[in-house]
Amino acid sequence: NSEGEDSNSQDTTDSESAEEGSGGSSTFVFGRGADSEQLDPSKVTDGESIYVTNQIYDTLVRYEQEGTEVVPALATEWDTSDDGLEWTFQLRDDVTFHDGTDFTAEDVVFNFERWTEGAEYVYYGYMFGASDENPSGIIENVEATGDYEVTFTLSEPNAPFLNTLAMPPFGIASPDAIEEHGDDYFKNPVGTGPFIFEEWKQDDSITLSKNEDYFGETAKVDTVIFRVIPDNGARFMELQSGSIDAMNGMNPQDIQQAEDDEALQIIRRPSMNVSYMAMNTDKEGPLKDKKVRQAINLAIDKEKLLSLFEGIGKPAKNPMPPSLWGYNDDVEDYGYDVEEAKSLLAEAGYGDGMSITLYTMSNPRPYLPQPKFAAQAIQEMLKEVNVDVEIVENEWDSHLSATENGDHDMAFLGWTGDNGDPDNFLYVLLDKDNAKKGSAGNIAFYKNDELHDILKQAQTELDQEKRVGLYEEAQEIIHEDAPWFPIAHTTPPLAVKKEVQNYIPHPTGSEPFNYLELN
Amino acid sequence: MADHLPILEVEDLHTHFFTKSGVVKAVDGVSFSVKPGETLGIVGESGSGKSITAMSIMKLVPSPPGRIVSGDIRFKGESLLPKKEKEMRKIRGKDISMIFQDPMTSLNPVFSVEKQMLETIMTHENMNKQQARIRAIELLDLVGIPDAAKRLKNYPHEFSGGMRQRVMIAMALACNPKVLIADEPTTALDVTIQAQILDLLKKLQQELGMAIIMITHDLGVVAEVCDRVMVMYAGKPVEFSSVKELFDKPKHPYTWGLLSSIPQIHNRKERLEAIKGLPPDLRDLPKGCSFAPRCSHVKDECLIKDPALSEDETDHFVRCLLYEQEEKVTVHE
Amino acid sequence: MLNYIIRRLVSLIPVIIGVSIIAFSLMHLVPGDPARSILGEKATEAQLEMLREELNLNDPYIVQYGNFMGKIATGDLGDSIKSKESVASEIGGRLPATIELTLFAMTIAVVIGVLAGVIAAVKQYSWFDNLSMSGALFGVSMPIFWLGLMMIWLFSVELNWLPPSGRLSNDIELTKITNLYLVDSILTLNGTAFIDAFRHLLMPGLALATIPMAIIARMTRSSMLEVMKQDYIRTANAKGLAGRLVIFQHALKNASLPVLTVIGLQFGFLLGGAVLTETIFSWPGVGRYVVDAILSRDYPVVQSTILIIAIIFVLVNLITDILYTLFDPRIKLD
Amino acid sequence: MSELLRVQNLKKHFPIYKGAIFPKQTGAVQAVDGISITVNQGETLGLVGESGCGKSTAGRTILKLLEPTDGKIFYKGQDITDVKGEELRKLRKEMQLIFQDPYASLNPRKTIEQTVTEPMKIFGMSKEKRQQKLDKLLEVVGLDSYHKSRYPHEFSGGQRQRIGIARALALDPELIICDEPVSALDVSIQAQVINLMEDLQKEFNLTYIFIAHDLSVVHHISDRVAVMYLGEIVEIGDVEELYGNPKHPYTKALLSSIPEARPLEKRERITLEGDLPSPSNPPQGCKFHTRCPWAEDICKQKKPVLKQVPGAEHQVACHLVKEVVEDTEATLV
Amino acid sequence: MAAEAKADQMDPAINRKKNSSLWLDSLSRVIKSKTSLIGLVIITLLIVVAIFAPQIATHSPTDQSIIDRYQSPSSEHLLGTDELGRDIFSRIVYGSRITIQIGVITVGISMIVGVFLGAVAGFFGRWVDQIIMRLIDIMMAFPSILLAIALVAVLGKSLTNAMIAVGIVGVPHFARIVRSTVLSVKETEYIEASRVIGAKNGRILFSHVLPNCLAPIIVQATLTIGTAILDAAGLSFLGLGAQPPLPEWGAMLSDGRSALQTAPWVVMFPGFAILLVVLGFNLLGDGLRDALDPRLKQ
Ligand SMILES: Nc1ncnc2c1ncn2[C@@H]1O[C@H](COP(=O)(O)OP(=O)(O)OP(=O)(O)O)[C@@H](O)[C@H]1O
Ligand SMILES: Nc1ncnc2c1ncn2[C@@H]1O[C@H](COP(=O)(O)OP(=O)(O)OP(=O)(O)O)[C@@H](O)[C@H]1O
Ligand SMILES: [Mg+2]
Ligand SMILES: [Mg+2]
Repeated sequence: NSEGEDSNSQDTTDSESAEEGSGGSSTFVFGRGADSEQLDPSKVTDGESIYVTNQIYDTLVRYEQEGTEVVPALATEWDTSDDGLEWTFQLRDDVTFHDGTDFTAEDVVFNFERWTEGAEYVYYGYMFGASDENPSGIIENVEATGDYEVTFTLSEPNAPFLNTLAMPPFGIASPDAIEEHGDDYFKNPVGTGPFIFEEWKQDDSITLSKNEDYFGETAKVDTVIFRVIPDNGARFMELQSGSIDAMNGMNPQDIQQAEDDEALQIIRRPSMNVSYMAMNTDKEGPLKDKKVRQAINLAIDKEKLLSLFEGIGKPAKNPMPPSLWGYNDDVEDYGYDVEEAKSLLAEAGYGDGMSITLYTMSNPRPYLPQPKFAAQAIQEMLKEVNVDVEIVENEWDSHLSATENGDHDMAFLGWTGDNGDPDNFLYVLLDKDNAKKGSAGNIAFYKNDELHDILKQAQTELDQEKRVGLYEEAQEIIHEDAPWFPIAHTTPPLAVKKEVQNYIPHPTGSEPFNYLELN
Repeated sequence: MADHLPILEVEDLHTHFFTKSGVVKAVDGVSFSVKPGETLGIVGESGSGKSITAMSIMKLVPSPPGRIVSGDIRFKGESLLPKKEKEMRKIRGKDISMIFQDPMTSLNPVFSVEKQMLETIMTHENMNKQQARIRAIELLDLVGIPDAAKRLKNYPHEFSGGMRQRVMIAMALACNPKVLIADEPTTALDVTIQAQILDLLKKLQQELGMAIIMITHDLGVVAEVCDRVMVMYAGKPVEFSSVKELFDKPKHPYTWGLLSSIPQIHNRKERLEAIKGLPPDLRDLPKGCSFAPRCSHVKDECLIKDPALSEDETDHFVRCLLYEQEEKVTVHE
Repeated sequence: MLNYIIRRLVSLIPVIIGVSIIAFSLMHLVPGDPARSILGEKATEAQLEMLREELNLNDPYIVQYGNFMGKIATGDLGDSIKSKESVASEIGGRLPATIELTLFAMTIAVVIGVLAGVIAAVKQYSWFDNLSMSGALFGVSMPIFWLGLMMIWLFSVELNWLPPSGRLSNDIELTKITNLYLVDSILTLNGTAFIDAFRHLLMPGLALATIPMAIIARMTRSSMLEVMKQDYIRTANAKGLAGRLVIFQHALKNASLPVLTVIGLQFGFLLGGAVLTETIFSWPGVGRYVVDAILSRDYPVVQSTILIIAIIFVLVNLITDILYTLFDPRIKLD
Repeated sequence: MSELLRVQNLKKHFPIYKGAIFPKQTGAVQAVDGISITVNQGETLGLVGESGCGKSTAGRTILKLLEPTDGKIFYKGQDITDVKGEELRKLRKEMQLIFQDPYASLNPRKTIEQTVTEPMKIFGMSKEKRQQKLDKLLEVVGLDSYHKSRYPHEFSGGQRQRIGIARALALDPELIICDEPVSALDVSIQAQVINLMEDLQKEFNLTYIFIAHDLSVVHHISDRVAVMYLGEIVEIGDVEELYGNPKHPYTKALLSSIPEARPLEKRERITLEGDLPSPSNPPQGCKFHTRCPWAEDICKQKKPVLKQVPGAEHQVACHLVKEVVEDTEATLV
Repeated sequence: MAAEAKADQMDPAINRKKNSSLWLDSLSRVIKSKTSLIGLVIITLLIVVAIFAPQIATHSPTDQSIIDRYQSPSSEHLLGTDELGRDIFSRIVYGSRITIQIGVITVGISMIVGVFLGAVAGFFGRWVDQIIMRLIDIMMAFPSILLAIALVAVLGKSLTNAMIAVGIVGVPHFARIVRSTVLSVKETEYIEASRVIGAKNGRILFSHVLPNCLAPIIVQATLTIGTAILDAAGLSFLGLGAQPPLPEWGAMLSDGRSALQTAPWVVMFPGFAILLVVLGFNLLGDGLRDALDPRLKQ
């Protein structure tokens, strides 16, 4: 059934593009390490899926091109009540979905209601606090208050609400297409975005074509192909040989080579992430002791460690990136001091040494390009202070389950901001609310009531100034308690052919391709 | 006999194997000839060089490590040794054919009898497939395989041992060879089947008139089918005479030994007179006469001097010092 | 014959049931939570529990196995936990790539292996024999993942002759019929695509072929030497058949019997070796897919894929057995 | 002479199975199909017949290496058909077996000493005694005692057969079943072994069942001879009586088929047509009727039983005995 | 009679070889063959390197110098340095210990289990044989490396588990070889002979059958060490085997992979070491096969 359709569409696209190929049409091939999981953004959490859906869907509002300021998209303007509980959006009236149907307020309602239907709409649940008992979370009601007007009613004020709506998972999909394709919708995405979905070859490539009728900036390239080349080195070779135009996920050691290459340029994604080594404060063992955690912070030569990043990372001292408002630059990092570390350990009673585990993921992450090497480097450095580290390497999924479950003593992880709000870092990663075994975002299992109060207060506070103060204070507390060894804020490099112009990387990790041009 | 010229002559043939552990003198000075219509027997114990002699005639000695070192082999007066492999292939199977000891393994198990017969015929005769098939059926009839046309389609494993040997013979006769070398053709068969095959060979020779070289270790077989016989020991002929002569007046002590060590039904002995010891290692032959260490008439001289092949007036040759001395003695008298 | 094949197929049933039990239980012994891997880092415990219910992951194993087999019996391989796609269609999409790679490798291995083996045997102790058999020894000792990397380094990095990954360049258009690109390009008379697909296939194919090729060459040689000693070869020579006929018909047909068995077994090696080769050459096939699935505990995918790979392997061996009977008339079929 | 062994209507059938998963018995190879013999103390009973007629199976079944399908075995008057375990092991002391293949019958990884002393060890003989006995045995079979630390591959076939004999003698048995002990040996060596076996028989008062397909050897060594055909005994009698006055057509054919080393004696040969039928599907009636030149209707229907030939130690199983005897007496010597 | 028999001593073959046992004889044949001698030399070298690793290595195998990462071969670092600035030569030298460990343990597992199963199946036959052989069939239905991967996934990633997995995967090969050898040995006349002299099952199995299966077992073991090292390295390459900082060759290769363009030596040398060692075992295995039993062909 759907198989047949697929192969039909393959045939036509192939022959079509063959003709175009000779007629001078432009194709932009983006190489990446893994395939998308699904093309329904509301159901996925992986960056590779978002990368593609970002081209196909629009959200009500979106981030500006280079930062996380919110600008109009499907909604032209918006309004909020004084108590912050009611939000009204005016929508564009000139938008059609890729399947030809018109976009109206009812469609927005349809999408939001759909996202409350089950656990698989992960981001909705996560951002709006939905659960089994309360499937719609803090959004009490969504209503079409006009053909092109939609009103949200919240159960409590939510400072990041607007920013959240700009997140790609909340892209508006065509209700007709969702009904038509049913369970197969995720591989037949229909949105309003600058590119139209054409074809998906699992684990190989996804092809999109330009949406001529796009309401915003029409794309400059006719076709975009996302190609999967799992090995970083191989992907880079493909780029060098010219069969792809751009790639992410470089091996750090290839950066120099790319910079030396006449035909290539390195573009660095602005940093909105953090990588860290969490120390399990909840597990019986040395790491329960603050002194030990501080000692470990002191015993690792961060500068040396970062040389593994080949210049794509800056050392981190706080759990949130400096590009975000609320960053506390006054915090002074621990610095590298083996002697001090030793004496702290001795004070804590571990002068004779101790053994702990370090859990690491096997795959590179944007904020931690070669986790295995970093783990080994730390292992070696901690040997200096008599700390014996056993490295436990796991595939990404297993790493997540293991660390959320608190199996580890220490574990690598990182976070890329979703919406440009400090809450998205501090509360998610270090609040005691998120330190539940089995589903922890706070894998240090760090529980500090004082911090909790501050973060809770910041969530409902609508005054920006006050929020800044609260978050700065929070960072100081965290620094002192040292539940983490913060590693780096990276600027993940993209290697792009010189003839690609106007490739502007977005801090959230993916960007629409309608601005870029090929010479 | 119509033709007195020998069809095949072997002269002072030496075939050696150059192995890592030494030179095996498998055939070491063999001479004989056969005439058309005649059956020559070659007898000897296992390892005495009978098969290698035959393989040398076909120039099929496995090489390396084997090589014909010296001597001459002449077919119809023409030496085979200088012939190229290609020319030899024309002779093999056409002028000189061969059948082997073990009919169970001598036919290719994965091809039908038809294919194996036809390829032989078509290699040597200018026949198309149809003609060749007719010839093959004719041959199978000749060797007494009933329902030949049908059996042609069968594979070797569908035949019994005796039948397979008949197929082998049919194949060997396909191109009317002048010489047929039969290397222990009945050793692997039961007595009743052996009798069938020996009768068949005799009958065929009478009908077709080729020369047969019959290799065997069974003196009984020699007595049944051969005209003349050569006894080999350790690569050398030790006695060579007509069959009648050999059984009546065996000369060489080895031949005596052979004859008296087989139990015979018509003449039940209380005790067999065994030849003591074992055949020698061909890589390391004893000095003097090779048989000397096992000989019951050994003299000191035998351990030093290797006797030459002597001849008496009745075409009876023997390689033994006993006779060289006898002659000397007679000369003296 | 048909009877024989049916009988052999029936006798495979217990094996396949055993394989399915192993495939099923292996995955359930793996520590970790499949629900987590579906919902990802941002899911809540409640969401996870809901999903577990949905996927029947809380049922007893026996019930889960029953469901699994019941579905398989109706041809339904289930849906991938991770991608939600039906496993059948995912495997269907990747299988041609693996089949093309393994068939290509097997062809290289058989053609070169058999040829080298025959020549080496016929010219025993010649320079060719020595060279090819030393080569074969290196071949059987080869870590193919290393060989693959070295090939990439040499032919892609240093010399820039061959593409380091993928099946086809982006700018090459090819109408897919069988999804075996070489075949498709021939069917559509697409020369550029053929060359491009061939260039992509060459390195992974060679890397994968190395070990089977070496094994086949060694096997062919020793089997030929064995056969050349046989009486029937002596007979064939004594009949005056042409030398090439003796070698390529009489000897090779007999020698090919054990080689055939080895080829069947090597197919299993190829399917396994594809795991490494596909990883190194970014080949979008089943091998990489199943490893990824194992590592992310995508139960339905692993169970079905392993089952399918095992069945393919068992069937290939069945086919070699059947070929064997065709080659060797001595084997009675009933 | 006293009776040592009596076998009554002994049968051994090997079932044939079909089906890969649920094997079903579809038939049986009737290797031994009801033989009855008695063997007296100190005598040699020869057992002859063509390949596959069940000689070895009979020998092994008597030794209880194979479970008899039917029939009874009495040893020294005691029914041993169903003895098992320890009792059977004790019995082994008395009955031994010598094998055909001197190469396969010795464990290549054991020295001669180990091989020969193993049976003594099993039956708990002290080390000292074992050594003494070993030396004695080696001397008896004609091997030097310095051979004892060597391995089988360092010996020739004849020597290996001697080792096998030494092992058989180690437990001072009374009955030895010799399964073609000389068939694999060269003529000259064969005689040595036959002589040795005869000497040993005298020295230790042994009883032999001597299995062979070589009629001359059986003739030489046996006191009485039984002729087997397709699992049955067709004729049995005193050796001279049976060879001199064979009654059964099969025996006659066998005897006339032996090629004898007497070139001048031209004999009339009874040639049998065809091959041995398959023991899994033997002919009805007299099993020999398919090959018998004199077969009549009755032979196809009724199975003949062994009947006494008057005036001699001689039994034969043939419907036509009288007529046949008259017919061929003139032609057979 | 005695005189007649004693003439056998004339057999020259006997007089030439004095106190040679079958095993010594085989050994001398192994040494005489050039190829297996090379194999023996390689393996001896491996063992020597493993024993004297601290003396041979120029650096510590784990000491890092991140600043000196990816240095090309030089007199200071004979084979260059890796991603963390460790000396590749020294890591390879210490890695030989792990390689030996892998070879011995995996083959030990395969051999003990396989020989036991094969011997029991072959010797007792009937339903025991049926059950064991069906199990073996089932195991053989999986491509071995795939089964090994799945097993490691169950057991958890570690060198030990990788060795166990590879060991288990090798079981069927031993079981089959041993079973078929037992079957053929069981049918030989010397086994029948030991029945005739009253030997019991246990004695027959341990004293006659198994010693005669030893040759194929030894050959198989030698050859399997080669494949086991390859498979274990393959698992480590996929990240399923040895964990850092163990200098296991497959893992080294895997870690070096990301720098294939800039620092090919990181991949090149460990792989070459694997090739060489596996080659050594294969050479020796071939030689042993020829020496122990020329008829034994796989
Ligand atoms: N390929 C070979 N390499 C080395 N020696 C060989 C080879 N073939 C044969 N010989 C030796 O040549 C000698 C003669 O062998 P041949 O086959 O002619 O003996 P035979 O008389 O035919 O014996 P049999 O009766 O056993 O067939 C033997 O000692 C044998 O060992
Ligand atoms: N274990 C067995 N299973 C099935 N059939 C068998 C078995 N052993 C022997 N036979 C069959 O029984 C028949 C008699 O065999 P046996 O070995 O007793 O014959 P034989 O007279 O000793 O022959 P030979 O002279 O060849 O040694 C043969 O057809 C043989 O195939
Ligand atoms: Mg011969
Ligand atoms: Mg027998």
